[in-house]
Amino acid sequence: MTDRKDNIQNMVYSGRIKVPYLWNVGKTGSRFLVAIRDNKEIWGTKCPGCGRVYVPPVKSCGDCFVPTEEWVKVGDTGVLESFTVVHYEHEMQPRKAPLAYGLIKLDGADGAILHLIGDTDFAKLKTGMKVKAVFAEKREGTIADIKHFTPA
Amino acid sequence: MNDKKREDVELLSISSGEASQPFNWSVGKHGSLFLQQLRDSKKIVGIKCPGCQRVYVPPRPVCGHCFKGLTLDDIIPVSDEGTVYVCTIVQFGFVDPSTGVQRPVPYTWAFVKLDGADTCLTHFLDSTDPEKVKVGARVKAVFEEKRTGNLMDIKHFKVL
Amino acid sequence: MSKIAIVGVGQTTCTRSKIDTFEEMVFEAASKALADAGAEVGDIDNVVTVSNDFWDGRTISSMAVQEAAGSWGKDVSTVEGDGTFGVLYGMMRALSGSFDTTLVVSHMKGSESIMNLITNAMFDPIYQRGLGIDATSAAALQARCYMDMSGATEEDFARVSVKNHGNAKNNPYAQLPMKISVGDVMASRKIAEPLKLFDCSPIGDGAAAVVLSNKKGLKRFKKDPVWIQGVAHCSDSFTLGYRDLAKSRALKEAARKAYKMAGIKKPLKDLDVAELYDAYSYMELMWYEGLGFAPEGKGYELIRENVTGMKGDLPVNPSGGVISSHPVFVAGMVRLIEATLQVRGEAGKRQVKGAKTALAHGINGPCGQAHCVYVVGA
Amino acid sequence: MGKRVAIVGFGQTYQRSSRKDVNGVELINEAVVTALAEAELTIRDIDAIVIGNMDHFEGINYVDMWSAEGSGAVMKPVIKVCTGGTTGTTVAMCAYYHVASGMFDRVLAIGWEKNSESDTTGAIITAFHPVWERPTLGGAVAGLAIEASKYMHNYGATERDGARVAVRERLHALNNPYAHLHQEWMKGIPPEKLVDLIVGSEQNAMLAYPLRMSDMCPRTDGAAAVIFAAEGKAEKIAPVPAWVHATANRHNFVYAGDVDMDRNTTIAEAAKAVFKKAKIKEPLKEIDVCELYLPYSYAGLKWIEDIGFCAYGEGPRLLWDGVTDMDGELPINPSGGVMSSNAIGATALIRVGEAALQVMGKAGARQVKGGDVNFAFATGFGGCYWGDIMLLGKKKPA
Repeated sequence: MTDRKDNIQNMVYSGRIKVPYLWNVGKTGSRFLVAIRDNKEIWGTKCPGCGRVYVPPVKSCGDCFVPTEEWVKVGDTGVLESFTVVHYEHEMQPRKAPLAYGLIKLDGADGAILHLIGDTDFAKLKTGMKVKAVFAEKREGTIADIKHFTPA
Repeated sequence: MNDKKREDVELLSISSGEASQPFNWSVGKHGSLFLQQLRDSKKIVGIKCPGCQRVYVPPRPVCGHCFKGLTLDDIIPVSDEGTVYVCTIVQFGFVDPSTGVQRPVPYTWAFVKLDGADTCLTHFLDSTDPEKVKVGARVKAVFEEKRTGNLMDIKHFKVL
Repeated sequence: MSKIAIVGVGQTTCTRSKIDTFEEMVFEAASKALADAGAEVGDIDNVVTVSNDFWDGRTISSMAVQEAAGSWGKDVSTVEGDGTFGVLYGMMRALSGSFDTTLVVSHMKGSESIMNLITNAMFDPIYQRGLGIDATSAAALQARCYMDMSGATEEDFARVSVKNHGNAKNNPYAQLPMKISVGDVMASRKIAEPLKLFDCSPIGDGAAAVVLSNKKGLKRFKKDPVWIQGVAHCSDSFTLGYRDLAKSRALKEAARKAYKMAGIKKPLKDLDVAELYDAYSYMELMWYEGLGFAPEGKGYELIRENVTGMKGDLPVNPSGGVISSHPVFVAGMVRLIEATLQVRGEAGKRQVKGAKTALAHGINGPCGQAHCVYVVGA
Repeated sequence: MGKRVAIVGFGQTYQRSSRKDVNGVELINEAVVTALAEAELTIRDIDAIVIGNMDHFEGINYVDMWSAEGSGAVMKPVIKVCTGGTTGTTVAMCAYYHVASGMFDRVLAIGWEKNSESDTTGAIITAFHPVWERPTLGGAVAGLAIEASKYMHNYGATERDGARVAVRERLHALNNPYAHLHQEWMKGIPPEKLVDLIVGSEQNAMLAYPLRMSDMCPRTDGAAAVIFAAEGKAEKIAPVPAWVHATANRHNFVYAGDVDMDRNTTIAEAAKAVFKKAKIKEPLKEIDVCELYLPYSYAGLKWIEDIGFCAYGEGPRLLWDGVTDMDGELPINPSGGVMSSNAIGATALIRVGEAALQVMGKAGARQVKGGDVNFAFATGFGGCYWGDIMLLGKKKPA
């Protein structure tokens, strides 16, 4: 078989994994998403231990390990704690590059929420600047019901 | 949000939609030689471990029993006829993870021990007749007319 | 606690795209590690493999490599995390009394998948994934948090890239040896601001293996042992906005425990060389601080003053680091292998003269959520 | 060298077909909080965490990182171990070695799965080789059906024999509030009659000959957590700790077509290793109860032969003689087993946890032998016909 062996070309098998998923949001997260969808309101949960307000809400505090049952309404404005302008494109991205992500600490929350930044000149973005949530016209109970955040 | 509304909150879920992960798996030289033999000359090859003498189909680069690397020189032809070691008729529907859609059923899935091999090739049989597809049945490979260098260049194994 | 020795190490070259299958890469690395130890597979009592289902495109990714890892008829397990975590588990098994020797292997073929899609799946499917975030865009957010906290500049990040790519020229296994300038890095293509092309590691293909032994097993091997004097791992919280991205408290904790075990008091003085997981240039500066090489917010001083250069007080990543070759999940194990070679005096052109005590570091999760720190010595 | 290790706590969620009310992290937290409460510990008492699942079942990569806030891993050492169906026992073994190594005193092992969130068969197929196996494989059902047909061919076992195993599992599940399947209608009907009803039932669809719906495990959402502790600590936490006497596994096969379908060689080899370590000569006599990972009915006939509870081909006799029923000499799966609940990443860990409950005398309505359990034997199954075993006992190991 030597002849065959010498001109053996390595083959590449192109395939994919496509398993359909339907992730349960759970009761806590559903309340959060429903409030955005139905009332354009952003709610978080407050930890009875450390007192931190979590947005998106958590059912229990990862640091104190106690249930967080108290609901707190937070603002739809906040401070841009960090941001990046992404220049590459991949199919999982919801919009064309360049696109910007930000970590936004909403007024009344103790940590930041990750989201897109839009409707602005990315060159003008600065950490510490005030930003405001822009809600999507058509809201379907996903994190995309907040279209993005934009300088306030 | 009043308390009542909180209690009977609608439970949402998030869909992965059309998301999938594409891969380009390297078949490796051993496997490539097997697939090229199928495609170019409708022949099936295995690989014989010089240590334990086992003949593996499909050929692979390592013999696990001997922890020995196998070279392309160890590749030998095996027959396109063999015996059904085990088989079953799949009758329930499920999503094929390679396509994301339901795979057609029923179909017969069999471990075929080709003459000259010590391990089995897993493949389809041509029949779903419980009287014909059973342990010990003799089968022969049926090759596709148009072959692309894929395991499915063997259309199925025909029960003799 | 009694000690575990590294008695054999093996690594494949790291390249962008290998023909070899997972099996072939693992067999190469495992065979090299056994040969390095002067041992046969029969001298191995149990095996730990390291891989990841998403990266390999295979659920139970370890199934592909059992035979190549020499695990036939042996007790075996699989860690899905950086190779440093795999070695840690292999070490536990050799300490348990059930086994005297462990072979740990890890493999990665980043070239077969799309890194951004795979790492997007590392984020929460309800609140984060749909936004299209991935390892690089998340890292960029962290880089900016770190700059704000420390005053480090993009030029400082560039200096790390210049140093490590330069060091890689002395490492035959490295994927991307380059002689570049700070200007080259600054001028390289914008990826995710503030990160540019040369701030990011090249995802590649590679495999590595390590042979571990307790005192009882040592007589089976010809190689002089390199002892694991200290090791510890720790994870921070997951949610980016609720983790202090600018400071790695998890690394501080892991380092504290590892140093305590190893009796390291002043890391900058007591250590002779360090191999860190710099998946992105800025990370190396953050890890300096987490590992106590520099005070919080002052990591950039070490790179500006060339303290971590080959001729500095504490050379960091003589191998070129992860920014020069990044087979994910393998990269941390390679850090440990490089640290071992340094202590043995077998690091060739990248050898730090007279290195006796070396540190190796691995990370796991987005923005270095979890860390594993090793101190090894002869 | 090496510390003695015992299980001191076990917590599980109620195993259900779908838990829409919680996401994965919250489900994991439920099990962890339950286990801690059971052992009267807080998360601060835990030195390290081990977690596992099957990545493509929930489409969650890096589960150890993603779940940190729910698992209790924040600012703690955490490791992810995954080996498919055996993940649960793999997690348990990893936690065991954490403690046995002397590096950690109290370690939390977590397994979980939300099968309701995807197509389980589709996800299982991705465990096999993309070029050689995925195009034709019919998931676990087909992969097990071939073994069943081979066993029937070799030993003349019948569909009634298989059904007898299913009947035992479902009857036992009625005693377990955590079990997913509760087939109340079976209550009070003798096993022989139930077998007739099941084998003759029109609704009992054929999935892949010889396996019908009744021969398979369900798809389940659930999580479980087990706490391992070192000698010296364990006795203080639990009045009756379940000591780990031996554990072993074999994950030999890489290619499905290589698997020996005549005998389950991996579980047989692992059993030999475990019995040797624990000096067990007559398994049927010396072992008091089993929690076996039996994903489908015929495994309950064949694998008990491979483990060494009886000679080849004698499995059916053990079943029909009632030896493996609650009041038999060797009760198997008092919990109802995998055929009554299968949250895959949690399943094998639940076997270990249930075995521990039997030793600790805390199994409630499913407790066997009035709590007089010296040895409990738990197994895991998965991958390419891989086998895992953990043997627990009431006495401290020598």
